[in-house]
Amino acid sequence: MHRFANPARFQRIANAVLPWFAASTALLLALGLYFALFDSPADYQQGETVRIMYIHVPAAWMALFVYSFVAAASAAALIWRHPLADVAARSASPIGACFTFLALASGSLWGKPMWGAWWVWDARLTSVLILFFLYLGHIALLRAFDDPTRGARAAAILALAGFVNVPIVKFSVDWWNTLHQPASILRLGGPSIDPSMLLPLLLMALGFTTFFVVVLLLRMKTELLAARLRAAQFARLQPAAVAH
Amino acid sequence: MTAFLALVRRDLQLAMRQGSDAALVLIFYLLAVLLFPFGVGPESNILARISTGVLWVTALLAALLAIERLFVSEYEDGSLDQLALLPLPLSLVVLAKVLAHWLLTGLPLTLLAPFLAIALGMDEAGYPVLVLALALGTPTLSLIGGLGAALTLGARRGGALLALLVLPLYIPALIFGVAAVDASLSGLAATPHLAILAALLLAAIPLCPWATAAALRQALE
Amino acid sequence: MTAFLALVRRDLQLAMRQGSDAALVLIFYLLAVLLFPFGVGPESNILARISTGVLWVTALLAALLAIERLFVSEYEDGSLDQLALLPLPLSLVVLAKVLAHWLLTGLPLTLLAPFLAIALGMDEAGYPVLVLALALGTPTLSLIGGLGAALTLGARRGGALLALLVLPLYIPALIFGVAAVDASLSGLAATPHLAILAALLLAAIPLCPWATAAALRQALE
Amino acid sequence: MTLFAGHDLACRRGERLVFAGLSFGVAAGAALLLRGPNGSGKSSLLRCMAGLLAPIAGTQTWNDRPIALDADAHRGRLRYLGHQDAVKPALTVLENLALWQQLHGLRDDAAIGRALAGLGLGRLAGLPARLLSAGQRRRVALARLLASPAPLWLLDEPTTALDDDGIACFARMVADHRAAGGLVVLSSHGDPGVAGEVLALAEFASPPETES
Amino acid sequence: MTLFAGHDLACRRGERLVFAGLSFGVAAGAALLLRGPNGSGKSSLLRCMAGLLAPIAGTQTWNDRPIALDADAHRGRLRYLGHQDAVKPALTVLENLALWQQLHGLRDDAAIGRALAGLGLGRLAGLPARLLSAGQRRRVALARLLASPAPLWLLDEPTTALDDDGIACFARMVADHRAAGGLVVLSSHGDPGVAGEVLALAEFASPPETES
Ligand code: HEM
Ligand SMILES: Nc1ncnc2c1ncn2[C@@H]1O[C@H](COP(=O)(O)OP(=O)(O)OP(=O)(O)O)[C@@H](O)[C@H]1O
Ligand SMILES: Nc1ncnc2c1ncn2[C@@H]1O[C@H](COP(=O)(O)OP(=O)(O)OP(=O)(O)O)[C@@H](O)[C@H]1O
Ligand SMILES: [Mg+2]
Ligand SMILES: [Mg+2]
Repeated sequence: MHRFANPARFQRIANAVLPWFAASTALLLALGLYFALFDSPADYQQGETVRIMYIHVPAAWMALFVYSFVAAASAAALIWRHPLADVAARSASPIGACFTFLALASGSLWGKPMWGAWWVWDARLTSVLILFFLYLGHIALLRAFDDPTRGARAAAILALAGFVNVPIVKFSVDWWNTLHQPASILRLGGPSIDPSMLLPLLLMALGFTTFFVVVLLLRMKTELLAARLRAAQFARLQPAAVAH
Repeated sequence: MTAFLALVRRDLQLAMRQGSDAALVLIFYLLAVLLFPFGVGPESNILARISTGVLWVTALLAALLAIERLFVSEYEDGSLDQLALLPLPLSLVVLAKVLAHWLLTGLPLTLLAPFLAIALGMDEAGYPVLVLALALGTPTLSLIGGLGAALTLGARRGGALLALLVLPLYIPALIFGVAAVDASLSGLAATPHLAILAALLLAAIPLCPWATAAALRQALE
Repeated sequence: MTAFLALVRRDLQLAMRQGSDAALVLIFYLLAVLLFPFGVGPESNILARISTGVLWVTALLAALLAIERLFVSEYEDGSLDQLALLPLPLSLVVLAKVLAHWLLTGLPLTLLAPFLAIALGMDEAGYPVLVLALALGTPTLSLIGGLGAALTLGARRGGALLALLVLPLYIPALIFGVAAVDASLSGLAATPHLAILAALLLAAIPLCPWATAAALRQALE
Repeated sequence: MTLFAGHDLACRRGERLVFAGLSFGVAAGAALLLRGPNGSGKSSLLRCMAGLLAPIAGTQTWNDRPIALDADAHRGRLRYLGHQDAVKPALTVLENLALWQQLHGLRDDAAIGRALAGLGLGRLAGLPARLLSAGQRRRVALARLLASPAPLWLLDEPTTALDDDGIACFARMVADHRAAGGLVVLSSHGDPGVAGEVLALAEFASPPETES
Repeated sequence: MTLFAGHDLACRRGERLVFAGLSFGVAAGAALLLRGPNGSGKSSLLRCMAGLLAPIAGTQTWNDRPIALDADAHRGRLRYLGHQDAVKPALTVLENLALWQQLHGLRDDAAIGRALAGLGLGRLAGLPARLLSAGQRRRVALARLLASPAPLWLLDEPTTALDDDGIACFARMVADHRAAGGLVVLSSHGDPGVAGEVLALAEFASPPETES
């Protein structure tokens, strides 16, 4: 009976938490950027370019995190057929695509000075590119059907199938010898990075996360409104039967 | 089991009857590969150098070209309803159709490859591994492509959407397939790469048909 | 004439409605080209060497992938009967559909090519000729592909075989297209090759729609 | 006086001679009902009349002028409805009608409105045709006849999948068309709700031994 | 006693709630006729019964056992015939029947012979289905029911495009099937030549305001 469940409760909760998340996003990003740009040392070998890291790394993390979120929501949608799960997945994937693009862009910006090339065909970079295309495919598939519920289910299946790529992205640096450097924070045995860089990095990462939550909730709200609108149109257009 | 074989036979029979796109695929493969001598020019060393990549990428694209129609005609003439209502699980039906499709496209393509390799002047040392790698890789391509075909079934846009969904998933097979051949060409052991290809296939055989069946079910709703 | 334009508009509208074909073909083209670095390896000089061939082969495939369905859906839902009964000659109907198809695939593909050429590290000198050659070549591909699509319609074995005979007609366009770009890359005059491409197109514009119309009538009998 | 007539037509499909020595005539305002068992050649005959299928013998005339002489004009004055509906799933009902109108070089929203009303599609006008049921889709196909009018209607089992209300609508539109001097040739198995001269195709069936 | 039953089923297509609170029951040897205007949900209900479409509410039972518990068994005991014939144009009539028989794990040429005879397809057995007329193709689809038998028949407008003779054949095969204790659910607008309990879908149509 999920299909009859009306999402009013979700709306209420969302409205309640939204302002808090919005505020903390602003705060975290402001602090993070301050530390990142002014109050953290330049790297002894990378110089000022190291500051790209404070965008690049959180973006990359979010790219992976959001895809995992989409996959989880898709699984929920397929198993319990709860409409909110569909809405969540549909709303999240474009955000994830943006984060992925940000990681790609900042990465190649960083690559020019570090590796002397905008782009190299190494495992990490490649797998992230695949991740980006998976996001695009998900979005395209969602919109490829007249009947939104069908698009949602097809996209959900794709999201689950594509999840295999996430561990590949994460561990590509360890499995293949890549130009790209291995995990130095999210790794067994604790972070191996100077605290003065770790603090702003974590602040930015947190900020990105709350930012994601805010945008997600907003998109979900609009999605639900759009669904209401469509339903209303159908109720007007679609008679119970043609006979009058 | 008899039903499974009957399905495979049916698809082969249908393909034979209506001169299927199988031949089309081979022609395209031939065309695409033989074009490169024009594109790259006579220096045989460069041709030989890129031969592996060319053979694999064109194989990928050819496989993609063929798989798109896998379920469409079944879907449009109502056969898919009937197939979904067979006593045997839908994932087996899918497996049978994919198998038939591979026999019609992937297999001939694999067998054609070494001759094209000659045309591109690849070193003989690479042929056996090339064939082996393709034999291990193309079934995976068919399985993944089948999933894509099911997902885009009844979608407003077929082919290109399918490409967007499937090509990224093809890339791992491509990477290791090429690596295997290149390894053998440079006298290294190809087995680790071949092993990974085999692993991919073993993973795909249960997973893809299952996901494909799910996709088909929702397409029929 | 208004009907002709209405037909073109209709096909564009259908494509747009059906989730913007053009965008997806572009993505497909992008993906297909990006596969080659995986296959051939990142050495930029080699990529640059084969870039012309790569861009043309993938263009061919993109054209093929998209054209194959040109008449199928019309045929299966009975629209083709209606189109054949329009007051204007069937060959014009064909021309309109092919034109719409080219606007949706060939044109964007032509415009995207130079950017992919950058990605493959092709020498700037080649860009203008590349675009010109594609602009002259892709319409021919669409026209020939349309003929092939019409011949395969109705799934008669003979039709499929004929289509196989048609496909090789792609070769001249490809050879001269590639030749033109390579000429400009090596500082030679590309005009003769471009002239031949133009000639091919001029020959195809009257011939293909006429033959295609005949094939369609065949399929409708 | 007879407007549209055929003189001992013969038609073959594949290797099989479907009918031979068939003649017919339809006057302005008249209707011709094709009847016959499955495979007797109703669809084939209608396709011959439409010029989609070339009869292997015989001639058809419009005002005693062979239609072969001016195929374009003939195509311009007929509307054909086959077993399939030729309705584009991606377009809305309205767009489907407007589209064929334009392709016939017309542009008349009033006619479309009348067509929708005439077949009880008014409230479905904005829906993508893909969401329609079998009968609803058939109604759209029929509405096309009203949206882009022509004197000669060739209808192959027009009432397939129609409910009683739909058949009533169809009967009404045929009556109006005939009242306005239009010609109707239709095939049907059940009762299409149209009275008219009956042409039994079984009579012209080729003797069994000629069958493939 | 009721063999096949449904208890207040609700079904949605796309965004639209087609019917709700629908219950039915069919006993062995009985027939259930689905009637209703175009778009009232006959096809949808039949697809629910076949398990192709998941109802969003309600349960269906076979011998008081929910079919959801054992989908495979349910699929094994039903034969579904939709608006489309699922006849492969490239294969001959005979091959089409044999094929589906094998896919159902059977191999019984006698049954095929009976099926062909039962629908008057004997002389067409060797023809590629591509060459068949609409009604002939429909007959092949019906013959499939006889070639690979099963207790429960779900037929969506089975008599579409059939001539009187065809309808007679159909009536006969349904009668035999019921005499053998089979169940039949069919939708139709005209008279399918089958007597049985009538289920009018219009009654269960969802009032607009309840639509999602
Ligand atoms: C387009 C090019 C690039 C892409 C797609 C990319 C992608 C990624 C991804 C996905 C991560 C997350 C890894 C994880 O969560 O374990 C990451 C982390 C990181 N990337 Fe990049 N990267 C790129 C270029 C670069 C460059 C040029 C540098 C600098 C030399 C760089 C330095 C880092 C660092 C330091 C981390 C953090 C690793 C950690 O501490 O876990 N990346 N990158
Ligand atoms: N694939 C679909 N997606 C969304 N809605 C659909 C789909 N198919 C049908 N519908 C809608 O569901 C309703 C019921 O359709 P259905 O085909 O069951 O009607 P029906 O009783 O079979 O009509 P007919 O007698 O014309 O066959 C229709 O109003 C139609 O608009
Ligand atoms: N495309 C075709 N090629 C060859 N033979 C055909 C073709 N279509 C139909 N036939 C044959 O021509 C005969 C007449 O077909 P037609 O469709 O005209 O019959 P019909 O009267 O319309 O039958 P129905 O009432 O079933 O629609 C049939 O016996 C069929 O076998
Ligand atoms: Mg007919
Ligand atoms: Mg129906």
